[in-house]
Amino acid sequence: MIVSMTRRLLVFAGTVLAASAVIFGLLSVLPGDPAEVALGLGASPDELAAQRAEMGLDRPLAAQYLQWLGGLVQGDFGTSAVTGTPVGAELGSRLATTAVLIGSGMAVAVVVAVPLGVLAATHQRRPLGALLSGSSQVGIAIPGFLAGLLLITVFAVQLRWFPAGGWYRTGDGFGTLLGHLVLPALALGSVQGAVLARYVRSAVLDVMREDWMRTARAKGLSPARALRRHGLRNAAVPVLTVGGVQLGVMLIGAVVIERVFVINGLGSMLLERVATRDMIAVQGIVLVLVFAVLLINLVVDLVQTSVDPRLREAS
Amino acid sequence: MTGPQRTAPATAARRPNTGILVGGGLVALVVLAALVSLVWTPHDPLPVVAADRLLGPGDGYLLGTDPYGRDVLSLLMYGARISLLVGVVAVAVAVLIGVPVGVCAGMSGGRADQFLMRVNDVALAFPALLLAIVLGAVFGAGVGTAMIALGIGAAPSFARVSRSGTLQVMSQEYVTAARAAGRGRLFVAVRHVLPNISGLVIVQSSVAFAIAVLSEAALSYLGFGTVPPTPSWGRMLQESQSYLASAPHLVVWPGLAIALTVLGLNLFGDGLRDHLDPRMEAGR
Amino acid sequence: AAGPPASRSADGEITIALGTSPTNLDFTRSAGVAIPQALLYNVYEGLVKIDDDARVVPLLAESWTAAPDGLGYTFRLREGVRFSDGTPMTADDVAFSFDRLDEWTTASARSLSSISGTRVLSPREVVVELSEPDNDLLRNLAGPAGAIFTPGAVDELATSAVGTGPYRVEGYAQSFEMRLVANDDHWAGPPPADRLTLAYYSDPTAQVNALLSGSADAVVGLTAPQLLEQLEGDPEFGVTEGTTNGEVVLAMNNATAPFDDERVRRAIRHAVDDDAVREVAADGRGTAITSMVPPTDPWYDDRPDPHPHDPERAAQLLAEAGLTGAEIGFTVPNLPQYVAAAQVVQSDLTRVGLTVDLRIREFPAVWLDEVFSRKDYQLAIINHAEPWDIGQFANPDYYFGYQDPVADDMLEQARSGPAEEYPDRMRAYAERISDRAAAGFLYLTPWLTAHRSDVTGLPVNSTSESIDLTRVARG
Amino acid sequence: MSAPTATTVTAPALRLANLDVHAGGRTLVHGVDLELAPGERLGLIGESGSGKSLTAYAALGLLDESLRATGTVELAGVDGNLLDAGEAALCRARGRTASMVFQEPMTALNPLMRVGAQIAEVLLEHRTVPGRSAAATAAVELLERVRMPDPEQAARAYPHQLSGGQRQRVVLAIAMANAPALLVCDEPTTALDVTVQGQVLELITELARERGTALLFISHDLAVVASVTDRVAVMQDGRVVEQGPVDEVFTAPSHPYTRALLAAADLSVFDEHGRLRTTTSTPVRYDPGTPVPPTGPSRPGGPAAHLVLPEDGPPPVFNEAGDPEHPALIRARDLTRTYRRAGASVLRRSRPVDALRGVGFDVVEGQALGIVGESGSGKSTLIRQLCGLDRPTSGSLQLAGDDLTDPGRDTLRRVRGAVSIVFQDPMGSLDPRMRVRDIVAEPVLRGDRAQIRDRVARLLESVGLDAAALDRYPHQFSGGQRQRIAIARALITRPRILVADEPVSALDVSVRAQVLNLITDLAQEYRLTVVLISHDLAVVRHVCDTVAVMNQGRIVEAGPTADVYTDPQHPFTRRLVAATPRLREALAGRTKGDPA
Ligand SMILES: Nc1ncnc2c1ncn2[C@@H]1O[C@H](COP(=O)(O)OP(=O)(O)OP(=O)(O)O)[C@@H](O)[C@H]1O
Ligand SMILES: Nc1ncnc2c1ncn2[C@@H]1O[C@H](COP(=O)(O)OP(=O)(O)OP(=O)(O)O)[C@@H](O)[C@H]1O
Ligand SMILES: [Mg+2]
Ligand SMILES: [Mg+2]
Repeated sequence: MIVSMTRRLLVFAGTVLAASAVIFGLLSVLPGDPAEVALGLGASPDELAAQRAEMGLDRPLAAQYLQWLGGLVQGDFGTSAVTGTPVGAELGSRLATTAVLIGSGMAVAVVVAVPLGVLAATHQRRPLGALLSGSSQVGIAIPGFLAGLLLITVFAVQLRWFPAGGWYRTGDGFGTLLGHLVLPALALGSVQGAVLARYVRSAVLDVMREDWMRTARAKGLSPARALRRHGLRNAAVPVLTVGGVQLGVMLIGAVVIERVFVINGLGSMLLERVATRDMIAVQGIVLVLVFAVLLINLVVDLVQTSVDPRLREAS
Repeated sequence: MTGPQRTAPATAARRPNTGILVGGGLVALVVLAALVSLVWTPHDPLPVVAADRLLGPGDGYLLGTDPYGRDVLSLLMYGARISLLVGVVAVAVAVLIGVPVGVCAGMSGGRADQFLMRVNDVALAFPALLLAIVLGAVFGAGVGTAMIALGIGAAPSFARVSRSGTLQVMSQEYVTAARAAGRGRLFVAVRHVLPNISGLVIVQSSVAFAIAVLSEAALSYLGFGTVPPTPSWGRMLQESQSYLASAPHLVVWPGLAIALTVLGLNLFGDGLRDHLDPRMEAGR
Repeated sequence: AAGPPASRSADGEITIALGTSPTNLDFTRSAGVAIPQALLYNVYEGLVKIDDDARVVPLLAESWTAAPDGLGYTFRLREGVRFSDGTPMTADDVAFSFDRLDEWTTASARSLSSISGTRVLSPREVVVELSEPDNDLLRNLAGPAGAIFTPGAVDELATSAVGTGPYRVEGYAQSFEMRLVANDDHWAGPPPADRLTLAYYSDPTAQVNALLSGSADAVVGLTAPQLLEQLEGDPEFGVTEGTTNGEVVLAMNNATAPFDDERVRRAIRHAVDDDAVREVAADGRGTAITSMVPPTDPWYDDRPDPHPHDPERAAQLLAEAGLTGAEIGFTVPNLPQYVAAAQVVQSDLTRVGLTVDLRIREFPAVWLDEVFSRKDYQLAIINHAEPWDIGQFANPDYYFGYQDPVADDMLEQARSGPAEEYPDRMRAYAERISDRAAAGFLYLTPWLTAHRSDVTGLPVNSTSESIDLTRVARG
Repeated sequence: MSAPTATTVTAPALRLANLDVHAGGRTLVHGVDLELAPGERLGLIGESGSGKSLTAYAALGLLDESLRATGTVELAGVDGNLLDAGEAALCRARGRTASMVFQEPMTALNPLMRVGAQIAEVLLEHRTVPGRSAAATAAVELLERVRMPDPEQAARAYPHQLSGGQRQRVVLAIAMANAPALLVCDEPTTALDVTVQGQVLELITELARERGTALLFISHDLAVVASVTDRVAVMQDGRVVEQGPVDEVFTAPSHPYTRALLAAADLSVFDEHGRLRTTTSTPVRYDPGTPVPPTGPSRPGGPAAHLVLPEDGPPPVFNEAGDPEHPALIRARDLTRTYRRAGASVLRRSRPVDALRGVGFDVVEGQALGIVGESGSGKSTLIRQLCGLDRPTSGSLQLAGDDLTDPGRDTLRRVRGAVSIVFQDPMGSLDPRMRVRDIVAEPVLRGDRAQIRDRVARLLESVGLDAAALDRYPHQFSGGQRQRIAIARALITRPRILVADEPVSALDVSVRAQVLNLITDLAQEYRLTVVLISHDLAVVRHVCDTVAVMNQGRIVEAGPTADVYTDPQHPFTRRLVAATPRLREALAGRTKGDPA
């Protein structure tokens, strides 16, 4: 078990390192000169040259990468050329925002998906099942941002129950946070929930075909009971994997949702900084996003291992 | 070494289920619209007619006109082309990259497999949309970049699927038989593996296609999608959101087009999955 | 809408929804109009300011006298002015600020390049010396370059702004909001509102939704006019349309083919239906212009467009230039209003037989890089928001690449000539620029403001580089 | 665990009257009437697909949603017709008054739940024990009762940590936990090794007797049924065609189908042409008394020596070719294969598995060598060596003069031309996406299309399939037909050696006989050297003159088949032979009346 843990962590570290290299390589070919953006219109060539030197853009890529990496291990994401402020601090606060958003989105998704999926499976050949899986299909087919726009028009503009966008400020009460959270979380979660529901359904269907479910029935457990006692835990194993992937997808879905609801999370930060060619920031953001995805996978991996003794054995 | 066993269901013999029919129908509808738009659209979708801005449905324009005075119906038909193009190219790219990798990994096994899958994990960590945004910034936003990015972004999932499929095929005795008969890896790959994982790949493709259509919309919304004046459903949505109050129909039509297409693709994919899954036999 | 929106602002607070957000608080080193829009007049003050009717009025200077040779101005400063950090504002600070201009990296500093030095006569008197007469001086002193800083606070301008204005910056979260609080010991007494919150929205729809859902009390500088329809006629809201200095210019690269050929430039102007562009891009609002001069400028003239919409003429001119069917690259900022305008232009040019390749570029980074800095463009479109900016046609390094010694000379004469002849000479200059079709002048951006009916004191026009919120009040 | 309170002495444990099972339009089971007295043991036999399982499931109301049962099902302790009883009533009955043991032990237990808990659950569910702790101890007792080694330990184990036999014991423990009035077993031992099967069967009968439980026992293996039950019912196409006391039905079957089935099942009786009986070749009269005929074609160059693996000292060379006239076609010496389980990572060392440990033997040209042994004993591994699919870790292996220890490309090509293989699973060994013509032609690497085509046609004919088969796909054939196709594929290259790995263990009794006939015929026709692997002694006995017994990667004993079977030397062989159920002995055993 210990060995397997260390092994996993080593692999994880390796993957992250590889990812960081890819990110750096990819972004260092971006057109648009950060130095120029920093200086604005009509800066003279030597001003630019000076600015570049100041930003260390004149040094070889490898050196720049190593420097960046060196900073990262000390938690220093570098200082933005455009805003002149340290990237790390802002990343932190933006990430927190996005994390809250995604967390609540995932919560919504799960709350939607599990009952929907299970019912759709248990009523597979009955009208209810068809209805449920049908509705989840429709849910998937709606673009997230469109769902967001519609939610805003109805609940913010027409009914004025919730703010149309924005985020709570430090110091505001929890109520304010909730108010700002409801619509985005719905927009994010309902769509992902529909996706998740499909997987829950097929996982439960698979489980219901298992021999040991038949054994459970033969023991005298009612179908529902058998499903609760034996089925769901088994179904959870594959669903976990998907759930992990979904979280990753949401992380990116958040980019769009944050734009729709003008939430200043990681996603909107990404768009801003891409637009201003704020390389150091973009690198940081993409790295954080990718890191998050990888981390999620790792956690899912570990959770599964703890749920499934066979995997525990294998490792 | 089990006891007598029942003959497996005759996959090929079964008639397609409702999912395939309905889904296929919807997709066919979109394809038809796209094809027709090649030769005929009610109006020319490109030129701006300031005089005819924002007309409601009716009066000469079946579904009304957009803020540029262009016929919405014509735009929708033309947009179908783009959506399909994006989907097809993205899926093609994903398949061309993902399937070979997956099959190689699955067939070679051991260290090579380990390595390929590690690489795949790294790739998996770059979601398609993120890739599209970054690549859009690198090579300039546009439908071309978007398609490729979405394709590359989807490739890892294809690699996964085809790998697991390949592993299953490789464990089958008919592969052992082929090797015992002196057939080489290539033959096994082409004659045994590919045909047997094709089902999986097609299902995955339909899913990826749907995702691509949705992503095109999202990208256009973020300004990384199709470049004007080329009509695209995504951009129609993006352009019309500020008219949501004054001219809601502008949002309704492209939204509906996207939803139905995706719905069709997913229904088709699920239908196909069930169709190919022997265990779904019972009750059908 | 269901009843009046309950404002979500705290009491005493007024929330104003704006567009693109500042990158930071330092307009001496960071480009972008958003920084001065937020800070000038509200937080930083100069010797003079431009009021809502585009007049230059006293601010930190009570009065001033120009030297007869026009090579110097003596300013008398206001009594009892303090920076928000408590230090009193004296002539030394004025001197310090103008002497520091060469440390600026942003373009606006160049607007005061005629200043050769400063002389402090007394704590309340300072002389600004010029290398040459400059009729634009006072106006430019009203711009960001004229802002007065205190030596104690110029080290972290990016994160803190210490000025003499009626408001202090309490906090700023990029692309989210800037919180301003009343500066109670402002020389003119505390401002009407205790707090101003500038909330930034990347997208106009969100701006208006914020107003509709009560998250914002006013929307200032709305770029999507079509959104106002739902507000107009609603008693809960007020909508105003004012003028700006923002001419939407169809820039042509005069330096290179094909636009080094005047016939081609005139063809383009004949081909493009400016009114249609305004109809689509500004929902019919804004003002038609025939040169790069807004009606609020002293040298505005309302003569008819020398190049009226006339496709036949355009086609003919193109034929003469042998350019029929040529492909033209059109580099457009990726902002909705420009993309919209560009599509109309493209459509018009297609009608006269040109093929237009739209190149949508991220604004600011990529568009500025390609068009402004590398001048690697043929056709471009942008809103020139700075006041009195027609002079840029004389700047050889400017992206217009317009070469016209005669015109340059006219401008020189106007600038350094007697002040009373200044307007007429400028008018002549502007006419020549337009006659030679140095660029296309599509329309003047409207300044659109929407607010809850209980909010007053918002600026109607955008006459300066600031959004003057000093008189905003509730009720 | 006192005797069940619900069951009354007089009422039958189970009564099926006029039971039908419908799937959509089709009727899968027709008017089945069966009755089990308390404590009685009824066997249910019949070919695959004859409706045995459906009948059983119907008895416990466990039919698939898509199926519908009509008629009467009465269960002791449940009043009224079970088919009309509500789910609640059924649940009360299941696992308490009637329980079931399924065929596939590997998948019959919840992989995420400890074995003990799974047993305890059935006790708690029916409140037959006061509480959790009591249930836990009871579970351990039950495990002990089903002779699970180290019950406490096992109770804490997860299913995947147990062997197939052990899992089936657990399933049995669950089934018997509440001492039900009726126990239904659907092919309970088909998935188990012969020796294990013996123990499990013993256990089932024992428990049933001890708890006075009536037993409905489904199997396709007549010998097993004969040894376990006292009454038997024969099903064909969803109908019960005959039922009665075992010795009557098996010695004097009245229904032709029963006769045919018996004939086909018994690999020691032959028709007038000395070939195995099949369901199609119905004999006039089936007489189990017929003496065992000489086994298949005897080894060229005289019978092999009957050798045993000594406790200590080097293993001998088994079945060594003595006569220079008849040299060894296959020559294996000290063959060893050690698997390192494909290590998932650099950082994890995997413990090695010795699949073959110093195996030495010959196979003489034209002889038929049988290899028997339990699962995991190394049979398939050995075959992989023979076909050049795998290399030995050490030792030497020659095949028709070619050295296979470390073969080059063209050696491999030659060898693969000379050896061909038939697999166990006729479904898995045919690519579902290929037409039969391509499947059969696959081994032919080069050659003129037309020639190949009619060669394929001729071969299909000689394995008893008509030309119509050429363009069909595998799923359109029955198991037996598929195995014929596989054989055709194996013979297309005119090999000298035919290797068959469990060729019939996946087939029905009747079909089994046909396929074995086919193999023996073709072996003679093509003068093949046959290496046949099976866990079923009878099969080997029928086809092979010489047999080698494998255990844990070693050949422990080898010699002329008759000798080895009649007097096994090595303890393992003895156990194997003893455990193998034989119809004749079973019937004999019954006539020497036993308490039942
Ligand atoms: N759920 C089902 N839906 C439709 N047909 C079924 C279903 N289950 C079984 N059948 C069919 O009913 C027939 C009898 O099945 P059953 O399982 O009882 O055979 P069996 O005698 O148990 O065979 P085996 O010895 O292989 O278990 C077979 O033809 C099978 O294909
Ligand atoms: N590829 C492999 N990797 C690791 N171990 C293996 C591999 N193949 C076989 N083994 C192990 O080698 C031993 C012999 O396997 P083999 O398949 O030869 O047994 P068998 O006699 O054919 O069993 P069965 O009758 O079930 O087919 C078993 O313990 C098996 O687990
Ligand atoms: Mg069965
Ligand atoms: Mg084997």
